[in-house]
Amino acid sequence: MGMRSVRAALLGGVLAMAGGLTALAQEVGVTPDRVRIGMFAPLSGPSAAYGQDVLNAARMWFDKINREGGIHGRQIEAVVEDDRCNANDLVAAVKKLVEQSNVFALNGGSCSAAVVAASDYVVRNRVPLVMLNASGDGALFPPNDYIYGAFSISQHAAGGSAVEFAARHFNARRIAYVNHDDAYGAWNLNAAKFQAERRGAGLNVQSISPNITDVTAPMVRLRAANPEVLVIMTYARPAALIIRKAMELGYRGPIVVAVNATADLRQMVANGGGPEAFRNVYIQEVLADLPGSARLQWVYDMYRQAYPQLASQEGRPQVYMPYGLPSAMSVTRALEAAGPELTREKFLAALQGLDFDSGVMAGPIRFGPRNRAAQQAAIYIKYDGATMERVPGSFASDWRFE
Amino acid sequence: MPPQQAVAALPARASSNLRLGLLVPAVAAVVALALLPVFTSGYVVYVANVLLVYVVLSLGLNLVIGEAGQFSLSHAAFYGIGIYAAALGNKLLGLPLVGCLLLAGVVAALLGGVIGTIALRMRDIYLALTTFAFGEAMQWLFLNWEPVTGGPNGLRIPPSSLFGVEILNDKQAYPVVLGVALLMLGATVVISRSRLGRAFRAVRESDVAAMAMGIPVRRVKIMAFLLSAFYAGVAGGLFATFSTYIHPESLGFQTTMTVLTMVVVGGLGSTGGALLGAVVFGLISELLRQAPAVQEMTYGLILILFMMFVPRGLAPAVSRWVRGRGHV
Amino acid sequence: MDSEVLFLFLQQGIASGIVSGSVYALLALAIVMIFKTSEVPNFAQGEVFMVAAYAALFLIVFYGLPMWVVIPAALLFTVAGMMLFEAGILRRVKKALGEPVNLVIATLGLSFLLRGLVRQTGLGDTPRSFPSLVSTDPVQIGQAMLTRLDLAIVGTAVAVMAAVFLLFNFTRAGRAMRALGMNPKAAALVGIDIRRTHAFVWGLSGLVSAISALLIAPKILMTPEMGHVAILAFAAAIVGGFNSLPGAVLGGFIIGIAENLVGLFVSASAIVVTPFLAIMAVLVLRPQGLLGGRPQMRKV
Amino acid sequence: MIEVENLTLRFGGLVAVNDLSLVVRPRTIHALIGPNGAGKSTTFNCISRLYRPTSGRIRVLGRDVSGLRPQDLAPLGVARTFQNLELFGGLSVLENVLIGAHVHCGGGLRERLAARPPAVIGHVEHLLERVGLAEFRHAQASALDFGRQKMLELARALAIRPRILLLDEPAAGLRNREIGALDRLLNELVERDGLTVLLVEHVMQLVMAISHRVTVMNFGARIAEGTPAEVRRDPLVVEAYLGQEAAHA
Repeated sequence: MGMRSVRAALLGGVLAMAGGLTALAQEVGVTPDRVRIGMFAPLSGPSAAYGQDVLNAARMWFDKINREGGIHGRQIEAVVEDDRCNANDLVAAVKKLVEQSNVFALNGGSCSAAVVAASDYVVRNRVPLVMLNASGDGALFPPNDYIYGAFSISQHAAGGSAVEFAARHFNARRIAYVNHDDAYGAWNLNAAKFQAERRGAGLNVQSISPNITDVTAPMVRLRAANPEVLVIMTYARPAALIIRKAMELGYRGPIVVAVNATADLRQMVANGGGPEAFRNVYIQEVLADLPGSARLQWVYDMYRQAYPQLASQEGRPQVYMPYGLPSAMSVTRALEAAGPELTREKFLAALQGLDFDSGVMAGPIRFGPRNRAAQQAAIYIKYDGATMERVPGSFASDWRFE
Repeated sequence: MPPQQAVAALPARASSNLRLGLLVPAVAAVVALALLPVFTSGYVVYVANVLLVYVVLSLGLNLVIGEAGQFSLSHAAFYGIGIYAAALGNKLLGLPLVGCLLLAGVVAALLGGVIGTIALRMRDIYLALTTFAFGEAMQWLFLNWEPVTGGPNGLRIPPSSLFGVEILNDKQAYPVVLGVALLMLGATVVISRSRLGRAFRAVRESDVAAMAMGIPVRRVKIMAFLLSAFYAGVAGGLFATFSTYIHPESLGFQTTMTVLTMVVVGGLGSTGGALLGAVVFGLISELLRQAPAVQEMTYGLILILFMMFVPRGLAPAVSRWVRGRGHV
Repeated sequence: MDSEVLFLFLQQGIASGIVSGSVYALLALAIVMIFKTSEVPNFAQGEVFMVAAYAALFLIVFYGLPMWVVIPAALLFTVAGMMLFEAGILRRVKKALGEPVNLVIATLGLSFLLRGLVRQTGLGDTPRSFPSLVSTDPVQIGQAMLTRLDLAIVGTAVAVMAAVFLLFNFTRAGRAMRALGMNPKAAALVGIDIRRTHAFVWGLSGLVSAISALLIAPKILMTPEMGHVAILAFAAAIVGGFNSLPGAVLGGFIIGIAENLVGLFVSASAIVVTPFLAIMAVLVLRPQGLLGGRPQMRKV
Repeated sequence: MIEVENLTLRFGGLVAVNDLSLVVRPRTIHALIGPNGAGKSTTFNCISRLYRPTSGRIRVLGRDVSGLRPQDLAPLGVARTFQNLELFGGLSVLENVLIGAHVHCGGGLRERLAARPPAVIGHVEHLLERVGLAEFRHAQASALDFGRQKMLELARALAIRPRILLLDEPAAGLRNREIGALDRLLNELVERDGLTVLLVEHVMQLVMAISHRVTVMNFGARIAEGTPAEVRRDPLVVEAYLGQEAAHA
């Protein structure tokens, strides 16, 4: 009897407090000489390779800006949390950053499905979120006022672009398409179907589990359909298995490997059955130029300078490292554009108007009133296991959120 | 035949004196918990909400494994069913919060009853592996039944409402989560002391003797399974009150294992243990986020060391300590 | 689907199923021999399998040792590790309380520990391939396409199975293991050294897991999560009957073939759920598994 | 009270019980004796429905038991103990006996939820007094010594408020003093409380002292039946036991 009234009173009190707090919640995390940015990425566990160095890259950009005097006299203060790449932990990290560390904006997220879990919360609390390297389609479409991302490429754009390349460059009418039965797969297939229909090509799809160990069955089925081009949208391990199985089954047509699998090319060749299997392989690339080219050298130099100890280790920097830069650049540019009287609203408005060349990615970083995905296009490189040869032009997906 | 032992009258239950001694701190703890949102950040309240969900999950798993001795490994599946039932009840039927919670519990319990009826023909390892397989199959279903669960895209959970008020953040959800968790805790204590609780333990200790006492062993086992599924379902419903999104990824064996670890670290077969395990282990896991590099190894080491040196879990150790202090 | 394609799919499915099935069978064998003697379902078996492969890779990458050194070293390392775990940790856990749940949790702890350790080496960041001793040139059998490596996998696996069968049936150590499985008290009475036999079984199980790891690593690629395969081995063990060694082998082949046929005739995304459906079907229709003995009525 | 007609049970090729017939009269103590492996415990387990007979009929309290499950016997008023003890070892002494009273505390919701159900707690406490375990009520059952564990099992069976008590070797492993107490208790149960007891026993001292009737089995079949005195003189019985002792020697 008493319990109920106590609970009702408590509920009322909490509601009143929440109401009172929002009135005060202006320019959170901003002081005359500091702006606090909350960063999060997988720093441990199986997905750490997607996050650690991406976050490091973003931080080294912030450090550079700080050394140059900050933005409008403010130093950027980064607060870092591990999101473990899973939804519950990511939400915990985000809430900690927002409600305990009182950050001005969030700059984080390497795992799409997990980032989506935090999206409603971010929107409800009106906190700007600039993703790191997550494609994050689920949080970008439909567009909302607070979340920006896809600095590498969105999965929709990746799938659509790969099919566009297959249909336009090879004139293919029968395209075999292998993706995963997870969120990534659902997103890229969505745009791939759209693109195939637009080009009048048939798409033969096999959706496999990311844990698959034996790809014989799906590959035999695809082989039976006699495709002209094979598009692989899977992660690195299944992609290598598929390339190898394609060779075993005597498929000699072109193979297009999406950016999801191209983290470690040398390892991919070793895993996929050696140069023999790579006679006719094209890889999707979202960086400005061929990996290791002079044009991108400054990125790696900067990393080596910022993290000399880390850089001396085997496997560093991790492959996705450069993707952290355009994301951090967007944050600093928007802070700059928002002017000295910094508010979240101004920051968001500035983000919406961004259009710049990062010097890192294939295309410009460009948002707009209805667009929250930074990058739409990809380039393609013929790779035989040793040398790379760029296919002229870039290939964009036509799918747009309706 | 063992030699005559001087029976140290090992009290199997706390004396009433001790119970009174525990009552005061317990009330104090509840009051402190109730006031939590007033003096902490939303993040802490979120962590508390998650911990309370784990408490309900642990209480449920302890009923079937600890009390009734049936090794079930499909807890995450029932938890998932609870989340989806509550979310869909809210989204499609527009049910209020209480309705969603009940729906979550009842749907999970019904399915638990059906699965229990089939799986409980097996015992021990076979039961464990059947329920494990069921859990994996359910996760696959969550991932592939797109029209209902959203499949790999996950499912957005709309804000639930209580007495016409929308619950939009953790602090608003907290009183509900805490209230329901305490209710479930109370129910667990009552069940554990009741005739049914005694029947659970009888089945655990010796099913042959239980039968001879007139206990319908099979029905009691199914009941334990069903109740445990109900708890998991309610826990899922609670999760849905303060979360905005659910993805099948978080409903796999890993989650079952986390809950099992909580129950075992706390002390299998004891309600207090389930409570303690969920809180302690949940906190450790959240704190370990600060030390990413060695997380997995630390987690593994904790499990192994516990099994080697504190095999009965924390609850008996703590109650020994409390009793020891009482004598001083 | 016309009959020609159907026939081709059927041949390919069975042939490929036998290849992956033979590896599942080996790993299932490793699980069942431990369960038969210690009554512990070893949930770390997959990680033991993974560590064996990484141990070999470690020696190759960091020390550049030749295969004829690497393989025995990796096998030995795994065997020693398993024996150490049994004698140093599990025995203690058993003495501390000995509830089956506790033993299971201890093996789970081991699985986390091992995965964390491998990640510390830095080899786990990207999928790695393990050098194959046999070429992957294609071989056609009927209409089914396999590789030389596939044939080598099946051949070696069958040889190991035969060796285990001989060991269990015709040697003193094998008889000791069987006796331990049937009745530990009686085994002790007739003078079997229980501790040594337990350690021996765990070591042997480690050996069989390591062999299966080195066999299949070139084929499935290595990640710290490759221990997932153990789930299929568990499925195989259940389907075959959890206390039957021949059952484990039969179950392995059934799961391997079923996976491939489902992938070919139903859908690729249904492959992962196949083993679990198989488990549930078998347990509903024949709870003790295909070759499992009836569970004995306890004497009261 | 118990009528066994032409009971046969085969395990595979082994005939455990062969065409056994037996009648236990009300308010008597009926002993079932015989050498090891004679089929006594098996007969017992057939009566309490743990085993399904291959053929034959068993009637308990005038009722054919063939359609019953093991848990249906307690509500009828049939209680049993076990040869090798089947206590709820991890639970307290009190809880063991309370579980024995399971069928009597299913009344209302309050009764079902109570930790100490009012309808039975008095009887349970009384039973603990009667078998001398009152002071150990909070001890863990498995921590008791063997004799007390046996007494606890008896108390747990009595909590069913049985009309028929099936005792599987109640005196095995007990010391003389304890056997004396058991002897008195069983007599009291029959004389004062009107119970019927069927017991399987090896301890001849107890069997001869308290039984009204004795059935002797060997190789699954009945070889003799009568009063203790009659049975003791039966040459077949002597041979069976002597033969066994010779084998043991």
